[in-house]
Amino acid sequence: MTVITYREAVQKALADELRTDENVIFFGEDVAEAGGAFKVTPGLWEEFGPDRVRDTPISEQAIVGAALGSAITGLRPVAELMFADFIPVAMDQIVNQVAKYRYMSGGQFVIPLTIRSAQGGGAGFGTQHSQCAESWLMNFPGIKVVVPATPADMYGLLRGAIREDNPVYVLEHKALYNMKGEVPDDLQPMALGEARVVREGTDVTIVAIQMMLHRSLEAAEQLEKEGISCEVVDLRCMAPLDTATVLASIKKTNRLVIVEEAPHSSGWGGDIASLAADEGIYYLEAPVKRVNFGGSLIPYSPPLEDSAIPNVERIAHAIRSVII
Amino acid sequence: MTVITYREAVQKALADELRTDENVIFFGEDVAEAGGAFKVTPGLWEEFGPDRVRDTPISEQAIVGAALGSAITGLRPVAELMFADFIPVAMDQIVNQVAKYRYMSGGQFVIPLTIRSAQGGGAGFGTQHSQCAESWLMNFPGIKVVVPATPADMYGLLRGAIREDNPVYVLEHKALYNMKGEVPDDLQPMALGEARVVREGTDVTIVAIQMMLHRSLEAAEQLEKEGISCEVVDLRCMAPLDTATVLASIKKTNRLVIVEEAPHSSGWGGDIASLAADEGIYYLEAPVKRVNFGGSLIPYSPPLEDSAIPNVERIAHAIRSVII
Amino acid sequence: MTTIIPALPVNVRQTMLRQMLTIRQTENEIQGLFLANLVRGTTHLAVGQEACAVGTAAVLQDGDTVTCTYRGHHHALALGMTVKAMMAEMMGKASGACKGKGGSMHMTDASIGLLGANAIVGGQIPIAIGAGLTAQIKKTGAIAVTFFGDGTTNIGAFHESMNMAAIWKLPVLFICENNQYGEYSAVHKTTPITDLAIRADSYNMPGIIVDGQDAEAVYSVVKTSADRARAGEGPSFLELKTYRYQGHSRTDTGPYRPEGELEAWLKRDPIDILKNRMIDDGQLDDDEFAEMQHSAELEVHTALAWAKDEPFPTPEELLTDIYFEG
Amino acid sequence: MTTIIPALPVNVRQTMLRQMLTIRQTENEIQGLFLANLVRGTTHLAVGQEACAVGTAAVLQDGDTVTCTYRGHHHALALGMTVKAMMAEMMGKASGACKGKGGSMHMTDASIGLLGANAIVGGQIPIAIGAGLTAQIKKTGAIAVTFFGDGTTNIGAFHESMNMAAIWKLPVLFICENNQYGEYSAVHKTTPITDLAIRADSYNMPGIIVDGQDAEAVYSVVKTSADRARAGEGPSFLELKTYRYQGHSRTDTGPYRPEGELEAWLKRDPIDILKNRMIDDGQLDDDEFAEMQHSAELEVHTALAWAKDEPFPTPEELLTDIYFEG
Ligand SMILES: Cc1ncc(C[n+]2csc(CCOP(=O)(O)OP(=O)(O)O)c2C)c(N)n1
Ligand SMILES: Cc1ncc(C[n+]2csc(CCOP(=O)(O)OP(=O)(O)O)c2C)c(N)n1
Ligand SMILES: [Mg+2]
Ligand SMILES: [Mg+2]
Repeated sequence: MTVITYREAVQKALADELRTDENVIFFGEDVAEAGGAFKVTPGLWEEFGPDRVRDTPISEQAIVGAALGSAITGLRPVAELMFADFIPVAMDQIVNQVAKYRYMSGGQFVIPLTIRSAQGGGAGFGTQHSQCAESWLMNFPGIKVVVPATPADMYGLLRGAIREDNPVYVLEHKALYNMKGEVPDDLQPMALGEARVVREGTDVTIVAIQMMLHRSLEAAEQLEKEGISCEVVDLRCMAPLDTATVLASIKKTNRLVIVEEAPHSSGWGGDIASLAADEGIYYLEAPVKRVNFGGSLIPYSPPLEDSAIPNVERIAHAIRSVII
Repeated sequence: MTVITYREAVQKALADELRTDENVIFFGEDVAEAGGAFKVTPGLWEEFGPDRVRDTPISEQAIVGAALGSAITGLRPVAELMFADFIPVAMDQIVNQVAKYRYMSGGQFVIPLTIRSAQGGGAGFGTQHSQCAESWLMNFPGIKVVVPATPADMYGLLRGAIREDNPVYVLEHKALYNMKGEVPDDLQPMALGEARVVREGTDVTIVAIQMMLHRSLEAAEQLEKEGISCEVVDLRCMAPLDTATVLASIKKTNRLVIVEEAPHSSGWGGDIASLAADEGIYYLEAPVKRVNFGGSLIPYSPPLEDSAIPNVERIAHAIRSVII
Repeated sequence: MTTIIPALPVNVRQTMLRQMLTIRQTENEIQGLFLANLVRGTTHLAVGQEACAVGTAAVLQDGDTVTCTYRGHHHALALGMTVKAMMAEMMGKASGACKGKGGSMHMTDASIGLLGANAIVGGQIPIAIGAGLTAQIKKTGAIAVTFFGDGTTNIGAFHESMNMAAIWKLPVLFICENNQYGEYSAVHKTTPITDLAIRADSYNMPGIIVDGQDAEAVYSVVKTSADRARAGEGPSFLELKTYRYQGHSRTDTGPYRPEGELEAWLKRDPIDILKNRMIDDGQLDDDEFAEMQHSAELEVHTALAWAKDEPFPTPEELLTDIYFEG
Repeated sequence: MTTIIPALPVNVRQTMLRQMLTIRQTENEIQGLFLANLVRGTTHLAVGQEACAVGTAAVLQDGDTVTCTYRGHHHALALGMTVKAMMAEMMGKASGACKGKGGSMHMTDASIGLLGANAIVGGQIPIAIGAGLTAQIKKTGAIAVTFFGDGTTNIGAFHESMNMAAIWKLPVLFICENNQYGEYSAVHKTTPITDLAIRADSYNMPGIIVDGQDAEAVYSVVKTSADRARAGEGPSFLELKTYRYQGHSRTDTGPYRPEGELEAWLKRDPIDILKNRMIDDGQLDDDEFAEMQHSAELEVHTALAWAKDEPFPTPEELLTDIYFEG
C-alpha cells in the first residue's frame, strides 16, 4: 500500500502497461520529452524510447486517426488530447470514425484504443479550457467513457481501459491531479462499467463523479450533523453505465440528487433522472433534483467561476430540498 | 394559403430573407450553382448573385468560421453543412467558438448567424450519414437549436432563425423534404422556443420531433381505436426548450412517453424525463418511457435500419405499457 | 505527365485489364440497382477511374493496407474483394463484405488489407497514418495507402495527416484521384492551384503527377514511391489525373460539365489504353478481349443474381459488432 | 530576410517604441501577478515578440480587424487596449476588457477591431475569413488580420482557411509569429520544413519571410500586403521570424532551449533595434529613452494598482452575455 497522487497514478498506469505489453504505445502533444503539459507523463519517453512514446505536431485529428489506424493493425495505442476541451477539434475522428469503425465493417476490427484528456474547471482556465466532456461522448455507442475520481481508480481504470479491446476515452479531472490516495501495490487493472457506493446512507442517494463526487461527500458530512443520511454513488464509468447500482440505491433511499459539473441540457444527469422516472418510479418519494451549471458557461473571473460550478453549499441545499 | 413541400419551404424562407435584408448571405458546399446536394436551394444563386450566395470548398471548419466572422462584423450569414453528420468535423468552431464567442468577450458581439443541415435516417444512407444531431449541440449554451417538422414550421422557424440575433442551428429532417403541407401566404417569421400541442389527448403525453413526431401521430391514431387518448407535443425548438408546454401536458395526462431518433444516452429525452421526475413528479401516475435507438448505431441494411429507428408499432407498444 | 513507363509483364497487364473490365461492369450494374432501389441511400461510381485502382493494387503486397472513400468500389475489387461480397453488401445482405451493415459507401475487407471506405470526406486519411505507424514500429516493411479526391485536399484532416506522416517519415502513400470534380464543383472553383501535387512541398514530401488513365503509369509511380516508403524514406503524394464518367452520385447526370469534356476523356479510356497497348505488343487480339469482356459480364451477372437471393441479416445483427465482446 | 526597409517617420517610430516598452513592462508585471496567483489558470507572454505587434498595428486603419491567440497581450496593447482594461481583465475584474469573463487568453476589444484572442490553437483563423468576407461583400476596403504561431500551421483549420481566403481572394493577412517553439517543441520537431512561408504556395498565395524583431521590417511587409489586399488582389501569408524570451506559459522556464539560443536572440532585441536606429538617426538620446521607459513603467504600475482595487463582477454577471437579449 503506497500513497500517491492522482497525477502519479496516471503515470504509473501508463508505465506499467508500456512495460507489460510491447504493443502499447503512447503519443500526444509534448507528452514525451517534456513529460506533458500537466507534468503527468514524465519518464516514459526516457524508459520506453522515442519509437513507443512520441511527441506529435498540434494536429488532433491526425492524433486520433493515428490511434485508430494503429489499433486496427496490431498496436494498443494510448493517445492524449491535452485538454478535453479539444475533443471537438477531433470530434469526427472520435465519434464518426473510432466509435463506428467496428460496426460499419460488420465486426471486422478489434479496436484496443485509449484516449486520455484532462477536463474540468475550478482552476481559472476560462471558457475554452475548463469543460467536462463525458456527456459529449455518451450519445455515440461504440466508445466507452471512464471518469476516475481517486488515485486508486485512476490507476486501476486506466490500466483496465488500456487492456480493454474496445475504444475507451479516459477523462482525468485537472483539479484532482494533486489529490493523494492509497493505491495497493498489487492493484490490478479494473473492469469498466462498475459504479461504487462510496458512502452508505439511508435518506437520499447522491450520484456524482470526480470533483463533484468529492464535494458531494463533503456535503454528506455536513448533512450528517443535521441528521440527514446520504448515500453517495460514484459512477466511475459513464459508458457502460452501471444502472443497477444506482437503482438499488434509489430503492433504498427513495430520493435522488444528481450533481454534474456541466450545463443542464443533454447531459448524463438526464439519463440518471430518466432511469429513476422509469424503472425507479415506484421507489421515488420526492422530486429528483439536478445540481449543475444550468444554462451558464464557465467564466474566467474567479468568483464567477466559483458560482458556476456546484459547491458544497448548493449540493447540500438541493439535498435538503428533497428531504423536507 | 399554398401547399408546398418542406424542401420548398426551406428555399422560400431563404429567398424571402435574402430579399428582405441585404446583409443576409448564404454559402455552403454546392448550394449555389448546383442548388444543393438535396436540391433544396435552387434559384438563389441566380437571383441574388455570386457575392451573396456562394459555393465553398470542402472545408467545414472554414465554413463555420466564415459565418461567425461575418456575423460579428455586420452580415447575417446562413451557412450550410450538408449532412448533420458533418457537424463533428466543424465541432470546435460550432461549440467552442460560435456558442462561446459572445460570452468570452463579455457581451461585445451580437451574432446573427444561422447554420443549416439535413439530418436523420430512414433513407439508407448508412452509419455516417443518418444521424440526428440536436442532442450534440444542446450541452453548449450559446447556440439555439431548431427542429421543424412541417413545411409551415420549416418556413416560419427558418425565417425566425435568420432574423434571430443569436447563433441558431436549424436541423432539417431528410425524410421530410418531400412532405407537403399548407403554408399561409402571409406566414411571418416565428419566435424560437415554443413547443406545440399537435394533438390533444387525455391519457398520455407523447413528446417527439420531426420524423418521430409523425410516427407518434400515427401511433396516436391507432391507439384512439383502442380507446387510448394521446396528447402529442412537438418541441419544435430544442434550445430554448419550452418546458412549460410539456409540464402542462404531463399535468393533464399524468403519463409520459418520449420518442427520440437517436441513441439513448446523453440525449434530450433525458432532460424531458428529468423535468417530469422533478417538477412533474407529483403528476406522474406511471413510469416515464423512452423509445429510441437504445445502444445501437444506424446500419445500412434496410431491415436493420428499420429496426433501429422507432416505428409506429414500437411507439404504440410503449404507450400501451404506461396505460395498463 | 513526366513519367517513363516501363512495360509490365503480360500476366500483370492481363490481370489489370481483367480487373478494369470487372470493375466497369460492376459499377454499371450498381447504377441499375440504385435506380431499381435495390441499393438505397446513395452510391458513387468510379467508372473512368479504374486504372488508378488496378495500377496501385498491382504494386501492393500482403500486409500493405488501404483506406479509401465512398467512391471505392474499384479499389475493393482491385484488391481482391469478390463481386459477390460487394453486390451482397450493396443490397444490405448478410453475406455482404460488411454483413450488410456498411453499404455502398463502406466497402471494407480487412483480410485483403482494405481497412475501410469512408463516407466522411478526409476521414480515411488520418487512419492511414496509424496503419503506417504500426508498420514503422513493428518494422513489417508494409506500406499504408490512402486514396482521396481532389476536393478532399481542402479539408483539415488531409493537411494534418500529410504533416504527421512527413515528420515521422511514415511509409504512407497519399494518392489523390483528381477526377476534376468535388461533387458538382470543378476543382478550379474550390482550389486556387492547377496541380495539387505541389501541396506536397508544404511537407517536404515528393509530389508526383501521374496519368491516372494509364494503369502502367500509375503502377510505375506507385511502385517507386512504395519502394521508397518501404526503405524508410518516408511518404509521397501522388496526384492521379483522371475523370469520372458518371455523375457524382445517385442520379446526378453531370449538367455542370463543359461541352465536350466527357467526350475528350472518353478518348483516353483506361481500358482502351491498356487494351490497345497489348494489341500493339501482340499480347491480345479482339477475340481474346471479347472473351475477357464476356467472362467479366458473366461473373458480375452471376454474382448479382446470387446476391439478390441472399438473405438480409437477422434482427439480432442490429446490436452485434458495436463492441468486441471477447 | 530579403526585404528593403524604408525608414518610417519619426512619430511612427516613437509610437512603436513606446508601445513596445509598455508591452514589455506589462508582460513582466503579468508574470508576477500569475506567480502571486492574482492571475489564475494560465498566461502566455509575448516578451521578445513586441515588434510583430507594433509593426502590424502601425499599418492598420479604422475598420480593419484582428483575431489572435492566448499569446495576444502585445496585439491588444498595440491596437490600443488600455493597460488598465487589460490588467483588470487579467484579474477577472468587472472593469476588464471582457468584464472579467475572458481572462488572460481572451483579450478582446471590438471597438479597436480586436475581434478576439482564442485559446483553441487555430480557432481564430477561420473567424478572420468571415471578417474578410464582410469587407469584400460590403466593399469597406478593410482587411482582416489573423495572428498565429508556428505550431498552428500544422492544424486543419489553418489549411482550410488559407484555401478559402485564396479562392475567394479575401482581404486577409495570415501572420505567423514563428517564435521557434510550439509549447515545448522546437518547430523542426513537428514541422518538416524550415521556412513556413512556403506553405503559401499550396494556395497560390504570396508567402513572405520577415524579420520579426525589426518593427520597421514588419511594417513595410504588412503595408505592402495590406495594400494588395485592399486593392482586391487577395490574401498573403507572412512568416515573422521571432522569439519568445519567456517560457511557453505559467511557470515554464524553457529547459528545452539549446544552450545560448536565448542569448543570441537577446542580441536582436526588438526594442534595442528600433531604439538604436533612432539614436543613430539622431531622433532619440539616452535621456529621452530613459524618460520613455519611465513613463511606460508609471503607466503600467498605475494601471496595476488601480486594477487590483477594482471590484469583481456581481454574481448576476454569470448569466448575462450568453445570448443577446435585444
Ligand atoms: C466532411 C464532409 N463534407 C462533405 C461531404 C459531402 N461530400 C461527399 S463526396 C464530396 C465531394 C468529394 O470530392 P472529391 O474529394 O474530389 O472526391 P470524389 O467524390 O470526386 O471522388 C462531398 C462534398 C462529406 N461526405 N464529408
Ligand atoms: C487545438 C489545441 N491543441 C492544443 C492546444 C494546447 N496548446 C496551447 S498553445 C500550444 C502551442 C502553440 O504553438 P504556436 O502555434 O507556435 O504558438 P505560440 O504559443 O508559440 O505563440 C498548444 C499545443 C490548444 N490550446 N488547442
Ligand atoms: Mg473529385
Ligand atoms: Mg510558436
